[in-house]
Amino acid sequence: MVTFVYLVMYIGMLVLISLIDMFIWKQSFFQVILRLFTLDEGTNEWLIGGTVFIGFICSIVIDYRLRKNKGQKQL
Amino acid sequence: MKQQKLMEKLSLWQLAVLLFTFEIGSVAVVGVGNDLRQDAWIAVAISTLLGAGIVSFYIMLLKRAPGKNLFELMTISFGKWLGKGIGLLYVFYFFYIAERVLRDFCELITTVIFENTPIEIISITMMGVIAYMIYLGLEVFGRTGEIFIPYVFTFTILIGFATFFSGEMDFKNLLPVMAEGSGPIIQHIFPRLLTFPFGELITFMVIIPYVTQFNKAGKVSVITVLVSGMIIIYGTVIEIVTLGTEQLERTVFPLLSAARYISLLEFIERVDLVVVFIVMFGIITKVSVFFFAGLKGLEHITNISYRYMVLPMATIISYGTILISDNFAEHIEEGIRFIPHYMHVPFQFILPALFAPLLFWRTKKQKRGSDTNGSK
Amino acid sequence: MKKRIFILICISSFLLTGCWDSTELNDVSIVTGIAIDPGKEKRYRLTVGYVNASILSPQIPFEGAPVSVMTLEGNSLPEISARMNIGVSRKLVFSHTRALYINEEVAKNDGVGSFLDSLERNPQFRNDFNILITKGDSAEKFPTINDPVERVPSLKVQKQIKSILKNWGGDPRVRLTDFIDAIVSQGRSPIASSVTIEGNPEKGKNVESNMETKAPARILLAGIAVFEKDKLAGYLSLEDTRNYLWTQKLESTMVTIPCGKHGEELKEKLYFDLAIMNNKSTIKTFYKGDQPHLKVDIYSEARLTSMQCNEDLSKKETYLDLEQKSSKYVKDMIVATIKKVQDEFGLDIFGFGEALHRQNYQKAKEVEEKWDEEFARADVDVNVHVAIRRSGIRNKSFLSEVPANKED
Amino acid sequence: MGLSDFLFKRRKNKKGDSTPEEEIFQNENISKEYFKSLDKNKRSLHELFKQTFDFSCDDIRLGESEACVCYLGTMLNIHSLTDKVLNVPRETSVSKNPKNIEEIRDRYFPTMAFEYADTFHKVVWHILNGFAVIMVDGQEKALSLEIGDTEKRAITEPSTQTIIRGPKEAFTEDINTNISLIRKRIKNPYLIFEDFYIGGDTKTTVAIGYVSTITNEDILNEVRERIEKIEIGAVLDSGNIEEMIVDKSFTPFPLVFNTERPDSICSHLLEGKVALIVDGSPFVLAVPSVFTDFFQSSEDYYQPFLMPSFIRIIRYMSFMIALVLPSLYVALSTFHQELMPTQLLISIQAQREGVPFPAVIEIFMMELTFEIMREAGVRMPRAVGQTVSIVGALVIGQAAVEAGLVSSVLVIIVAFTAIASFVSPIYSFSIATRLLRFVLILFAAVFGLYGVLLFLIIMVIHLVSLRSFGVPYLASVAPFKLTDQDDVFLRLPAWANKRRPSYLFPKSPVKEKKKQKPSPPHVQGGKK
Repeated sequence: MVTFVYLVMYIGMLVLISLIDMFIWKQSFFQVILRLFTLDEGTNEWLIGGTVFIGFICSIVIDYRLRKNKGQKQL
Repeated sequence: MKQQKLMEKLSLWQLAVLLFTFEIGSVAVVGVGNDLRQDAWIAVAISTLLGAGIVSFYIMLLKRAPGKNLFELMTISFGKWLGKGIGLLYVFYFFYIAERVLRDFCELITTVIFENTPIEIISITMMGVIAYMIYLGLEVFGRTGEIFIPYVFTFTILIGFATFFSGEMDFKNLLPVMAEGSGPIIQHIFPRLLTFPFGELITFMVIIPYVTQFNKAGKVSVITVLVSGMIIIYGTVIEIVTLGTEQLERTVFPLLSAARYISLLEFIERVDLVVVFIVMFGIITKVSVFFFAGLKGLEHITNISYRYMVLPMATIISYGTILISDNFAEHIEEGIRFIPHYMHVPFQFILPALFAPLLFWRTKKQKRGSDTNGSK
Repeated sequence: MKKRIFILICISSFLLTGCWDSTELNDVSIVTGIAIDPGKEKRYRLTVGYVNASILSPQIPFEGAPVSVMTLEGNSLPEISARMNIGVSRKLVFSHTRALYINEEVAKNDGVGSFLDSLERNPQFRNDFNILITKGDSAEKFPTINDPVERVPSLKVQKQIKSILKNWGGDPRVRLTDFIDAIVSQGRSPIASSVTIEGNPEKGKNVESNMETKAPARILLAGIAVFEKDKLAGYLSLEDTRNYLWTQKLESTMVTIPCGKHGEELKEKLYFDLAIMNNKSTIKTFYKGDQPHLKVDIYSEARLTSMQCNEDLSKKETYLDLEQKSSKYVKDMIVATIKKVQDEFGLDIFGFGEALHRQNYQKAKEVEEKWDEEFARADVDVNVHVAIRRSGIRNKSFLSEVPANKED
Repeated sequence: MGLSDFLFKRRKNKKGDSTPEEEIFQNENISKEYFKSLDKNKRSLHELFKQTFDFSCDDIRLGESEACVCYLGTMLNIHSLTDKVLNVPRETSVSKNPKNIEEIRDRYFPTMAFEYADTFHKVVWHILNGFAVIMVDGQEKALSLEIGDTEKRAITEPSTQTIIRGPKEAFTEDINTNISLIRKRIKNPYLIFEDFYIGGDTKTTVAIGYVSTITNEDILNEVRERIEKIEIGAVLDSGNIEEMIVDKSFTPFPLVFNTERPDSICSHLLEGKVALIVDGSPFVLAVPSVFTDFFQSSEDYYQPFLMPSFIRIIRYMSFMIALVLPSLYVALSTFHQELMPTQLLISIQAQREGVPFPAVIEIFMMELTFEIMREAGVRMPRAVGQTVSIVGALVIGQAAVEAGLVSSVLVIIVAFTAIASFVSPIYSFSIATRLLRFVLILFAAVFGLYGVLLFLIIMVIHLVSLRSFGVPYLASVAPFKLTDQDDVFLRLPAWANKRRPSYLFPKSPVKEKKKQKPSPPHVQGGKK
């Protein structure tokens, strides 16, 4: 469930940011998405990408543990 | 004394502290009403009064169903699914504003203090601290505020005195008063000034229900808004009289620029650090409030304790902080052209105004129901 | 568990990151003076004077130059300063710059605007350095003139300016932001302080010059440099600087006033001195019909410090009389300065335009574009009131008791 | 804090009409009467002292009559009690029955100092004062015999928490001695000591002490619960217990107050805290303890209030200095040269000239050296200890500077930090600063001042999340309580400090009801 929420929030956030970018830069949706996802070489954007990925892993782990706890309770 | 662990309660004083820091937090970074030059403080004063009105409107909504937060109110008035859907929109809104606020701070740090440090690092570390705090709960958040408020408050006040005694203030800069008439002021107040430090208080609709003495919360928040409004006016006046109108228009971080004028006793000079501290704590409070509000929304929607979602969501916010804009100009432009009109106004005014009558209607029915139950 | 993950993230982020902005103190040179000259090939010729800290250490008495200087040509300041390391071993830190010397050639021909922007933009630069226009010698010589007391030249200049500002008022108290504000403002023309070298700059360069009791070269303050927008228009003398400051914000000064009635020539040239301690001046600008009026109200408190005239200071009438004399005298001085500025430059360095802007916004908007002409033709009205409070630890001067003096 | 309360009670006693033994029971509903029936008296005594483990009531026979000897085992010398009181009746077997208590005394205890107690209150008072009270069935008075002090290791001056003015006694290793030291100061029947035997192998006596009319029940139950839960093999010092009962052990801050000073423990007891006395340890614990406790020395209450208030502020300041000074140096000198005044910067630079290490390494080295020297100085035999300080001061300090390995500013900073870190009156608190300092230096080395601020904020978040026996660690500051501020950053005069700290939820929150602000005597009409 946490993973699901994570994905919803992630995609939602992306859509929101790109909508705003579309408004500001007067570009099409795909242009904006492309711009958001190109990692500019030499910058430290990978850091932030890595963080988000860690967040994703975390949410999976949390989900797993939640499920395990639930199972234990039922037993 | 009861052994309540991780209690989700705030005292009135803690609420006041959070409100206060929330209000002056990002105002300390970017300043308000810089475009209005010497009349900025008038606009702030007017919008403080209006802001107090807005807050009492929010409180009034909350009072309809005591103990229920914004999201629960929405479920009450819109029904389960629609309420949750709109709640999700609010979550997006809160997270997005959190990202913007954090971005303000990151920009400050990377332009003024660390010119070579990647902005991502600042964002990640700040978000780390915030996530840690929120994970420990609302109570810890409130107490942290209590610890820092004396410093934030005294430093803010002292900056004014120090610049004054450094002889850098020129009160003539406040003149002429309202040279261009009231037109620009009114245009500035709505939507920008009203939404930026004051309308954002809608997040407190998620926090106020957790206050121990809920019935007094309204009064306390209105008073706090007025007090913080006064401090904002104070700060704005410092900025105007120290920097002068010409500079105020050009400067990116006005309070910081003003504090750089301080030079006392040949030794107390270069006190940028103090401003950075005020700003830092203000930002942490502000982002935390938005973050917490968003998390509570998610909790309401998914029925999972928000503690489980702190870490993943924190990474998303620190990610968004970087992603929302490529450069500072874009960030500012979004802040002026897009955010107030298309985000603040709908979420702060239109939606609440929309569900207010619904809420009244539903709670009326409920209240009647509960009354009859009580009589039985 | 989750906290452990969190801590892990924190630690890993530490390990991943370096220390981008850290520089050891051993790897920096503190720049205290910057000099800008016109370049021969490129646009500017930049000279930086940076401190040789080990010489200044109290523990190691080591004879050597307290500052070192490097000169380079280039088209913009950031570019040159970044390139300085072709000859300088350490990273230059500009945050402690104390003096910016601008060659008058640059100021006159090129204008200063183009490089002031980079100074204002850079957070490294504080607002506490002095902008100095160098008269006569080229700017690059200024950061090199040694001084035996204050061993870092630019620090010496700054202290000197601070002192004179406090005691006499020979510096217009203009810092970077004030200067830029004045450039932008319609109602005020920018000014800066100007400096000259007295003596032989070549000799002053040598550290040996510190051995001499009379320094072979010295940096002197030389009044105000007046700018039209960002270009140098001319100079005002030190006296005028003081008078200018009197209309703005004067801390204290000393005036010498002739004893006789104004204009009246005495046989002997006798004077009395006033130490002005407390000052308040207000500037007003208004229109009478179409004629602009400039009005300055000055209220000064003074202390009598010397008395050559033959008057009895124990009487209150004497005070009144002296007050009138000195008010008149000061008034004439200030009026003369304002008139001089009006006639010579036609540039409003006093901020009368800003005063009008504050006091009559509509009118100011009207005349904004041609304010300098308006300023030049304006009537000047200065009101001075000097209040003499006390006269030191004696009242009557012993001179009045000297028996040879028959007139008494 | 409670000490002023303690002092005040005595003063009031002197001038009041009531006797001290009546004072104790002023507001309590214990019968004043001394009954003729021994059983009744015994029952009410047991009722009063039921929880206290050191109270005993031994039945004896004095001739024909039933009697019992009641005493607090910790307050008197058990051997002489046995010799002189418990054994006496058996040796002298006289057939004639003594009629009244005077005769009993004459017969059985002719050589001992005595007093008669004709009220129940007096009985209790005598017991509390270390008398053995003999109650004989059918008599109107009880006989109190002075037995004499316990034999014990000589009570010495405290070695860790020395003060200039105030009591100079310290706890010893013997639990009975320690209890008697406390009992001597608090003559209150509601001061209760309960005993536990902890340690699978050692079975160490652990006593919890509290004043039952003040201490909150919830806190007490929590303490009992936690102590009962302990299952470790050996308890050799109160430190062993401390680690087992804290709310959170992953923290550098001490969550339990420990002290060698009986007066300090007494003041804590009178505030409503619980004392933990472990047999074999001269360090007595007090729980729950809060952050601000560690900045209060008991001497604060023995001096006129102005100076202690100032000293307290100094303590808080030196805590901050000890924590951040080295990291500030690192941050300022490597990141923010622009934030230092020019002259200072130049002189620091001049001193650092020729130092081969980066500032971080330099300061780490020196701090580590200091810690090593400190540790060596503590562990070494006293005679060698001197050598360490000489070697430290001369070789490390001076020689290192002269050799150009470290700059002299740095030596000053390290020395100052070291001194500042020992200002806290409770030694265990300085551990926190010493430990966190290193982390802080790391943060400063990576992020400069931003890092320092970041760490301080994290530290505060951590601090506010801590709890000691359910009481927020930063209580009375966060959560903020205005009424508790009279004894936190400042020490207000004793007459102004009327309330016990509210975070302990004491049963009787008010110490002194009356206004007692001293003032010069009023002279009316200017005459007299």
